[in-house]
Amino acid sequence: MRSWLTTTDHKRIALLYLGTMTLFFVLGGLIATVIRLELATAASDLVTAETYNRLFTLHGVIMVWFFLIPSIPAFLGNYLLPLMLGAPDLAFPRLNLASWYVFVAGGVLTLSAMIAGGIDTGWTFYTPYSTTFSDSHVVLAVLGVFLAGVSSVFTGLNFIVSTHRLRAPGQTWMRLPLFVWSLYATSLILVLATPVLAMLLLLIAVERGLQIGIFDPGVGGSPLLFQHFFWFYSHPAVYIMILPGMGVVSELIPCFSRSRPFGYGFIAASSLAIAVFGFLVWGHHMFVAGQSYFASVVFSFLSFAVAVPSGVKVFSWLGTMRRGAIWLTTPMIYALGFVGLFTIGGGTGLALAMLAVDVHLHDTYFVVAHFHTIMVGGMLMAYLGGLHFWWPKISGRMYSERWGRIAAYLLFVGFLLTFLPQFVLGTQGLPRRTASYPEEYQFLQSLSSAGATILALGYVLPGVYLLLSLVRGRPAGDNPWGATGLEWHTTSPPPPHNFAVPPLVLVDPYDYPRAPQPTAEALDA
Amino acid sequence: MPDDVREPFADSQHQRDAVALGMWAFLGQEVLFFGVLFVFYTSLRVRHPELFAAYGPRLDWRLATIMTATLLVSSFTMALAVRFAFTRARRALLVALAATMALGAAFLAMKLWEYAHHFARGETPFVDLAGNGPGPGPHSFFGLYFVLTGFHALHVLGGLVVLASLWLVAWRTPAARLRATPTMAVGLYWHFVDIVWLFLFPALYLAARLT
Amino acid sequence: MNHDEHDVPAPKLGTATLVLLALLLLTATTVALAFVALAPALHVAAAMTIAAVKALLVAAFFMHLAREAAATRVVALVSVILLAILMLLVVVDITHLGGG
Amino acid sequence: MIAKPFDLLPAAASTTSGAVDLLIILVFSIIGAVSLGVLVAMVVFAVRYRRRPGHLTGAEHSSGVMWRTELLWCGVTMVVFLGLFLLGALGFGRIEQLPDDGEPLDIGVTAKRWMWSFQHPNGQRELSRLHVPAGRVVRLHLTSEDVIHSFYVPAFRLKQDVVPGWLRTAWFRATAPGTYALACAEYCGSEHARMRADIVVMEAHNYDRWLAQGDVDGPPLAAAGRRLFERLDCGACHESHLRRRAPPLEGLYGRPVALRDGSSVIADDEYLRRSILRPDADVVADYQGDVMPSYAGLVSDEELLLLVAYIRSLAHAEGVSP
Repeated sequence: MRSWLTTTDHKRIALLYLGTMTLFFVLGGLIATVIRLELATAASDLVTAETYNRLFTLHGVIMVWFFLIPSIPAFLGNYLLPLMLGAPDLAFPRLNLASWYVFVAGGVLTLSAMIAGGIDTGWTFYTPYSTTFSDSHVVLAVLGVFLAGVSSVFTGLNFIVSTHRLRAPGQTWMRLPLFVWSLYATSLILVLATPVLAMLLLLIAVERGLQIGIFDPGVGGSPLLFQHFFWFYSHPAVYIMILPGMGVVSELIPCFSRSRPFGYGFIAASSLAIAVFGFLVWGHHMFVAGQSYFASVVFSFLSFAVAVPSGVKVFSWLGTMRRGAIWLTTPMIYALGFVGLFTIGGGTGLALAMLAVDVHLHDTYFVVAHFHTIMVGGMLMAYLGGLHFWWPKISGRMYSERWGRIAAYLLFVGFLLTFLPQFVLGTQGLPRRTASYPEEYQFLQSLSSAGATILALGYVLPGVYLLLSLVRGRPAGDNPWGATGLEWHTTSPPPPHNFAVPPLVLVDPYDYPRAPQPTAEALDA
Repeated sequence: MPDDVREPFADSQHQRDAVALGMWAFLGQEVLFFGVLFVFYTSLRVRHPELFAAYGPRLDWRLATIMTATLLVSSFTMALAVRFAFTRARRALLVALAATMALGAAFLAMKLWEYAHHFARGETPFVDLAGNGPGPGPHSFFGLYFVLTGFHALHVLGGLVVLASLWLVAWRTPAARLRATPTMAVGLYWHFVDIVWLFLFPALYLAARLT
Repeated sequence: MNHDEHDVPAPKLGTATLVLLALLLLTATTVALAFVALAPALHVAAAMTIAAVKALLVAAFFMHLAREAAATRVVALVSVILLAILMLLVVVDITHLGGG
Repeated sequence: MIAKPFDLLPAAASTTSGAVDLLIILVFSIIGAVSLGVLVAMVVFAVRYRRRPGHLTGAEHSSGVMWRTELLWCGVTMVVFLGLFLLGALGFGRIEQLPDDGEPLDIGVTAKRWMWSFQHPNGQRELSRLHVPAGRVVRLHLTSEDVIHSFYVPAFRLKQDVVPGWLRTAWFRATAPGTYALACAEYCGSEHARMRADIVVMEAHNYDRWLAQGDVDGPPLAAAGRRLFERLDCGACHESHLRRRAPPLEGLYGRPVALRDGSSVIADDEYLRRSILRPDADVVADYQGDVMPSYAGLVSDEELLLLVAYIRSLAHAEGVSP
């Protein structure tokens, strides 16, 4: 046990992150099910309005900062980046362990805020409600999220330095796997956006704790200034959540189409473009908040510009599949689910970027459905796809393919039934974050709650058969999927220093025409 | 003799470059961390310029000039310390680090004296926030002043703690096995904290004259 | 490996002293300038340029940025550009409608 | 109200709703087409190019084809997005721009934690219910007394955040009589979900009759503003012809004002409010006297509404020569 808590091996730290994040995901998921049960009926009959407000706030805080942001970078990224770079470990192993401890400290603080009575400000902490009018444990939760931010900055630092300084001999930038490209773009955002959130959270604590007027309008402060700062972090933060998912899908689709990625340079460049443009569009959250007309038009234009690289990625994935040899394994089903639902999520984002349309749809269930489509439909599918794809490499064992496919299809259907009704609720004008709602929205809400139960079941399945595979799964061998990444050239699970002899990279990372045939077929359950 | 090389690096130069890149990425992040405070300053200044005209002169620009000079000299001694670390001049390193710490401590002492002075004159940032605040006033300006200089002072304090631990390690390690890279990293951090003050100084202390 | 000049990331005593004197001189100028009657915009511009020059001096010489690898310089530059973007757009919003 | 659960949009009931609905239908159909196209393409590829004995590896992509197709869909997406952006921005301009035909009906809206209170020009106050005539432009003067709320009427496709400390204006022109739901769209605390009100749109003549026999408990807005103007003795500077020591207020509202720093600004609600709270913010160009003391903290948001209403009522009085 002590060796695990003081390890500097990036693989063990990744597994520590996996365990902690899964606990937070389960907690966030349970809160979500209670919210959906409450919303199945029009009145606040399961929980009171105050409790409901605390529930949706905690669901937001836990899911955003303690699951979505760290999920792929801190688990898959920590485990795979050194392997994909042919390096024994990340640049600063001890900083990596420190990031996990800070993450756990942040989690403990946030949980203690929850136990002490929870917070009811929404994960956005809008002022002057959060600083002056809320009577919940804001300072405690704010410090918890601050520590989670610090932890993600440490991870970002590690990835940037490792990608620059620890690439294998012969591995030029254009020979990097696309997953490494997306991790690099993500860590640029992690390092450059999180400090704005960190300072903002401290300012909330200073204003609320020490009674120093900063954002309170009554004292010359400006709530809109708070919103500028919050969204300057939070929009790049949604790209922190989605870019690694795109990186995973850019690994899965070539592997299971048995062909090179279509437009490698375009996909890599679009990751960087999304990271850079992501910093310029935050104002589209404030179209109706009283932002000047001039600023709103500029932000609307830039928001459309940032959608172009995302479009390039989706079409490039389709190009990869064209005339490939498609092999519908569980990771591939999750990848295709990602592509489909990310297109819907991205499209509804465009609707919200249109100024006139946003006036009607802002702060309604349409927005709730939009970001859940991208987070649950996109990001979570990619995370599960990556989890199944690299599970043999991490555990050395194969999971049951049949159960994997059942869970994937179940999640896809459950997702559609849960969130498509919410799009219609939004256009009909139901504001978000409402504990009770008028009668006429009852039908669609109960439909959505039914879908949520399927989703909850769908998430339990992978937990079961993946853990079972640790005991009953067949040994997977070094390269069950016949993939071409450096991580498949070493044993599963890899030895402590990853490679017996540091690999030499002479060819591009997706040489599928000459890649070894997958051995997984013979192992099929 | 180069530093002893840690796990993933080929040689000490490779390791030094990596630490430099990591440190600069960390300082890039700090630029935005303090950047929020400077945007807050600009927002208050654009929306309530009369506050700066009214309460700017209350800040003692003479003391601030001395504090700026103190920090600049401490940056100078820190740069020398980094040079001595890499050339293994252990005694000179100890002296340079001690000088840097002394100047940093002097800066903090002046800062605390200034705070006490403001508190004594009732120029405090605290305000009754029961939602019906009395509108922008002295507490807004001094709120800005205390938050900006407060976060900077905390960073100076943090720097002093790290410098002290660096000094102890240098004291206990024979020149042969002394690692220079940590001194470089601490040096970068210390210079950055000085740069933040270079912008804080005109913004706050000369603000009154700038309206 | 001898300690050739290349791998010591700090200025020599001579350059360091020169840089320190320049910094102290610039501090004196910015204080003196503050008492000259100028239009407010000019005052702010002068103060900020002097502060920027001092910051560049510290970064280039004391922090050895002048001879660092390209990637390091890019990271430093990007963070300053992002801060400028945030500052610019917040100020534009405030002046247009008093919103920010 | 929503007749059937599957109606995509609530019945349009304001002049700008029609244009917004068209944009919504347009962008939804584009999203639908692209998403369907992607789903169909994936299914077709998965079946047609499925991996089977004899077809185990994918074909190579020629770089010429790759470059052309990548640049093609970059171009296509840019053009489509530019179009959507322009339509959105133009529509937004129309929503922001107050139509200038006829005299708008000015309603003071105050959002307080968990209720909406309205004030008609004649001083009539209403709580959680607002009567307005159909076919006439209603201009809303929105203030909040505590946290950020949001004035959202789905039927009018209208939403405007109400930020404490700032005076926001919004407008609508209802087309069909009826009762339309108003909801608070910005989370504002425990009763946020119940912070709703009804906008009752009536025929013009019914509205006049309702207004006449309605219990006019408060004196007309402008008259109340006048009394406050006198109580605060604003006239001492702004009005007396002999000791004129302040810019005249007659004929001021809505006209451009030249400022001392060379710029000029329209004398709208926000300008008047800012000048009362912070007189030195926009000092009038040709005015030499010392600047008026700030009234921040002395005048509540409600009273500011009354003062602004009074100055607005002076818009048509001929200016007394300074």
